[in-house]
Amino acid sequence: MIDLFLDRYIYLFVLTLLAIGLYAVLAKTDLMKKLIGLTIFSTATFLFFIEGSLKEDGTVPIIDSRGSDPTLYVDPVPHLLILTAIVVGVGILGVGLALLVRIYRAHGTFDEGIIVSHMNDEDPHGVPHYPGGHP
Amino acid sequence: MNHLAILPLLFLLSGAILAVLAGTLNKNAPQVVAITATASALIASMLGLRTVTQNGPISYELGGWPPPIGIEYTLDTLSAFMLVIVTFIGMLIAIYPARIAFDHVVRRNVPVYPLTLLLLAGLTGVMSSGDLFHLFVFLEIFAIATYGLVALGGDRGVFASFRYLLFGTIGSGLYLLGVGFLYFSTGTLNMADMAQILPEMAGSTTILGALGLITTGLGLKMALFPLHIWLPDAHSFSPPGVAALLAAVQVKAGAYALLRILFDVFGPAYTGSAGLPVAQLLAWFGMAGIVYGSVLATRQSDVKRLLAYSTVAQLGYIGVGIGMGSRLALIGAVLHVLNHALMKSALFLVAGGIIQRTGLKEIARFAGLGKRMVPTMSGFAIAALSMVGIPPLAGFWSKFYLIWAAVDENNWAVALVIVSSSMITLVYFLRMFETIFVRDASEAIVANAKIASPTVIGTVWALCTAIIVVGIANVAIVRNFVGPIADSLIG
Amino acid sequence: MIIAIDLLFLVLLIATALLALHAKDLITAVALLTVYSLITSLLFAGLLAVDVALVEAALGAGLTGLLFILAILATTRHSSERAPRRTRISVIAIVGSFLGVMLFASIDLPDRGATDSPARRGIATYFLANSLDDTNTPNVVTSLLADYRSADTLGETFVILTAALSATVVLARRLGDDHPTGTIAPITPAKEGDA
Amino acid sequence: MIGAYPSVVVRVTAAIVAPFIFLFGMYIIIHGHYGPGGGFAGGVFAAVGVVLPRLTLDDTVSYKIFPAAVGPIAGACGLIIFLATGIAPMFFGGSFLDYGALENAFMDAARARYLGILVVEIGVGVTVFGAMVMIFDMLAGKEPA
Repeated sequence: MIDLFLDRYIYLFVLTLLAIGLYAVLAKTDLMKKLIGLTIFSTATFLFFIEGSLKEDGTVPIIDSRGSDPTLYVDPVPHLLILTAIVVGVGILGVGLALLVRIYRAHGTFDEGIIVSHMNDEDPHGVPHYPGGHP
Repeated sequence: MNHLAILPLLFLLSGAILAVLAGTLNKNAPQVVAITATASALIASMLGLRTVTQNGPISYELGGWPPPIGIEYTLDTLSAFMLVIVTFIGMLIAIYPARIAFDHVVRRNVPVYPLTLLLLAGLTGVMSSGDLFHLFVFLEIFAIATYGLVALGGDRGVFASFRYLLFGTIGSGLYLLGVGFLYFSTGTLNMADMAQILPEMAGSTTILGALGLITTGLGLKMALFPLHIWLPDAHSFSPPGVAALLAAVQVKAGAYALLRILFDVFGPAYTGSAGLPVAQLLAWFGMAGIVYGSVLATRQSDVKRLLAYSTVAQLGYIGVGIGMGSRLALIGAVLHVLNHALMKSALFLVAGGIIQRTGLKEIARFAGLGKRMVPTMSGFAIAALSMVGIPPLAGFWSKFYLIWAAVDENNWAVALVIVSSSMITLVYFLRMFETIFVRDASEAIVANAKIASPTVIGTVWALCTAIIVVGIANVAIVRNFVGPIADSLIG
Repeated sequence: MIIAIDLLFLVLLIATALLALHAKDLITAVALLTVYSLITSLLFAGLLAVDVALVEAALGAGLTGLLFILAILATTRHSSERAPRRTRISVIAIVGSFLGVMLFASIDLPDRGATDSPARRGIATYFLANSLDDTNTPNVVTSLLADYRSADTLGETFVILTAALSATVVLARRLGDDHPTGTIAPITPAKEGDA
Repeated sequence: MIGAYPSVVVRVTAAIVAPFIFLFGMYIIIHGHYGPGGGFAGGVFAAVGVVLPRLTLDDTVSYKIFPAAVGPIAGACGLIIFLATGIAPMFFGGSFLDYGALENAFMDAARARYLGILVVEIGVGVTVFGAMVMIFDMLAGKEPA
């Protein structure tokens, strides 16, 4: 049990962070907080990959005077994947923030419930488009 | 080295950059660039489809590195077929007048055409990629382009777009986690390479978990029934051209990726009876989606919202087809991807034509339009009849194959659901026909409506011609393209 | 890797994440989020992913915070978060099943630190062994990024351009749009008692 | 906050530091072969070199040095560099992005790949730089006219 914990402790922390992020995206009513939750979620995903790239006795994947023996260096592939994913994440964040600025201009609040009720009030047909405002 | 595997993507990507630069010079230049780029991509993908059906799949090694090391593009019949659909619809949207397609007065520095081209390029990349992570990158390109385009639909569109951004990003996060588990278990990212390693590891909980995560992530992208929550808002509040693009091809990219990964990467060792019951779940959720979408569509008063709920139902058909997984069912599913792309984009473009001349969206106020806007509304009639599944038209055949597959497997529930859903579809379109064609115009705006502009009529009728041709030439299409696709998926 | 420092960082990560989500003042929340990204970046460096650490520090900790603050300046710094009327069972169920899947998947997850794990024997060995001969580039991450898997990088560069264009489309002034753009309010001091 | 900052210390410091941050960004872009760095990190640093004056100096100054309209053009130009580097080998019998096919009497395949990586990193850096400045300008409400 303790061995398992020592082997996997980063994984368990990553799981906790993923859960916190997912919970925030689904349960928070403030849209900005949802976006913060999304950032926490994706950063935890990155940590999961980088944690898996580590290798006993490995070092930074920059070939040095010790030569090109693959066992000397940690796995570079997850590094590349996460470099890509970080940039993608910032792109999504930029679009998300732009959308939030527009939402705030229209509604004057980040409260999802109030925005939903605004929209249902405006609706000429009286059909609730956003029942319950969830999630 | 056959460059046909990458040419459609290159045309669209270069077109996007040129459109950005052209937009700084002239406000109309980006549309010209977009039409040229999509037309070239369409020609390239049609050539690709011909080459592939004659000579077998093309494997293209990007960067000159052989597959497990470098990234591989595979153009087989399925991806070439999908590419033709994507570029054809994309070209029509590029031709469609910008004022209604994007609900937007063209201005120099509002880059709608670059974004449209990037959306199409993202779809093209997803459909040509033979690498799991490369697929993720292109999933994100088209997702981000979609967030921007949906936000063109005013304040409601912006809110719908934000919700879609949350769900879409969670979906791609789940997909990425699944890919991570696969990489750490197999040491490769190439689909073909992984497909050889995975059967040896059958029963590994890591692979099963990855399968669950990837299916959920792509299900979110494809808006399969319980994960469809973002779709009705995103599709009904976005401008008509964008809605046509989203319903016709964008959600299909999720369906394509699911099909590809379930059948070509995981294979029967995981999706079959021994592994996770993903297939059965897909079929059940698909059926639930058909019922849910059809019933809710009848209750909508806004034409675009009706079409959006109908999309939920139509995606259910595709889910059912993938879930049943037999040859006939796969033929039905792939055929439905084509048919739904043609029919739904035709309907959305008709809705755009109505908005162009009258500004109306509520079906109840369409009374008399059938007599005023004859060319547009006759196109509407053809697309709607095809949606219902009236025999010589395209929409009949996919339902026919799905029902045949269901009867073949004694799966009467599926057959019953499809037939009853078609009945419901018939009911709501008949109600619309009655309003549009039988009643007289009650409002001045309808009575004075002119026929739609030539590009609107042209694009709508291009799609209607395609619906009729695909319907009549169906046997040839199934024999030459869709049949081989199903065969190669089953293996 | 010193386990005690790792544990300290990881506990700090969870603490900053929770505090960022709890803070009533959004600027505080963003500051905490930046700390969260910075600690992640340090962990990356500790896990020997120096390229990733650099990009995370520049993009995740630097630019992300800047963009958040800009958006907050253009809107409001007060969180409208309310206590939920009831704990949503559906949310708990979704998060719970997600955790269940992740734990289930980790049962057979290969011990990734070991030298004989599948990822060690996979494509990574080729890159490490041949990068210097193939491309004259000692930094394997760079040769992966710009040569072996340059198509990923091409896609990623297009992603960032797409994001910029999308943000432009979202925020550009449109005809018939009554809301003026570019209204950046000065920072108002947070109310007394706010976190 | 946006625009001229009240404190002269901050303004002068920012004005002095910003060009060096920009230079550092370029260094990181070029240095990716031998150490951590490359187009993404470097492009972001270069963008910060432009963003810092916008945060602290008067708009008339910061937008005169670097107009908002340059963002999209830089974004597109970087990708043109990247795509052109990728497409060029297709005319020499290679596949897309196969810089090794560009080898000739003056450089072997490895050297061609080395240079290809350099050009690609520069393209990535220029695009990231342009895109980041674009996102900043949009969020700050300064869209290109």
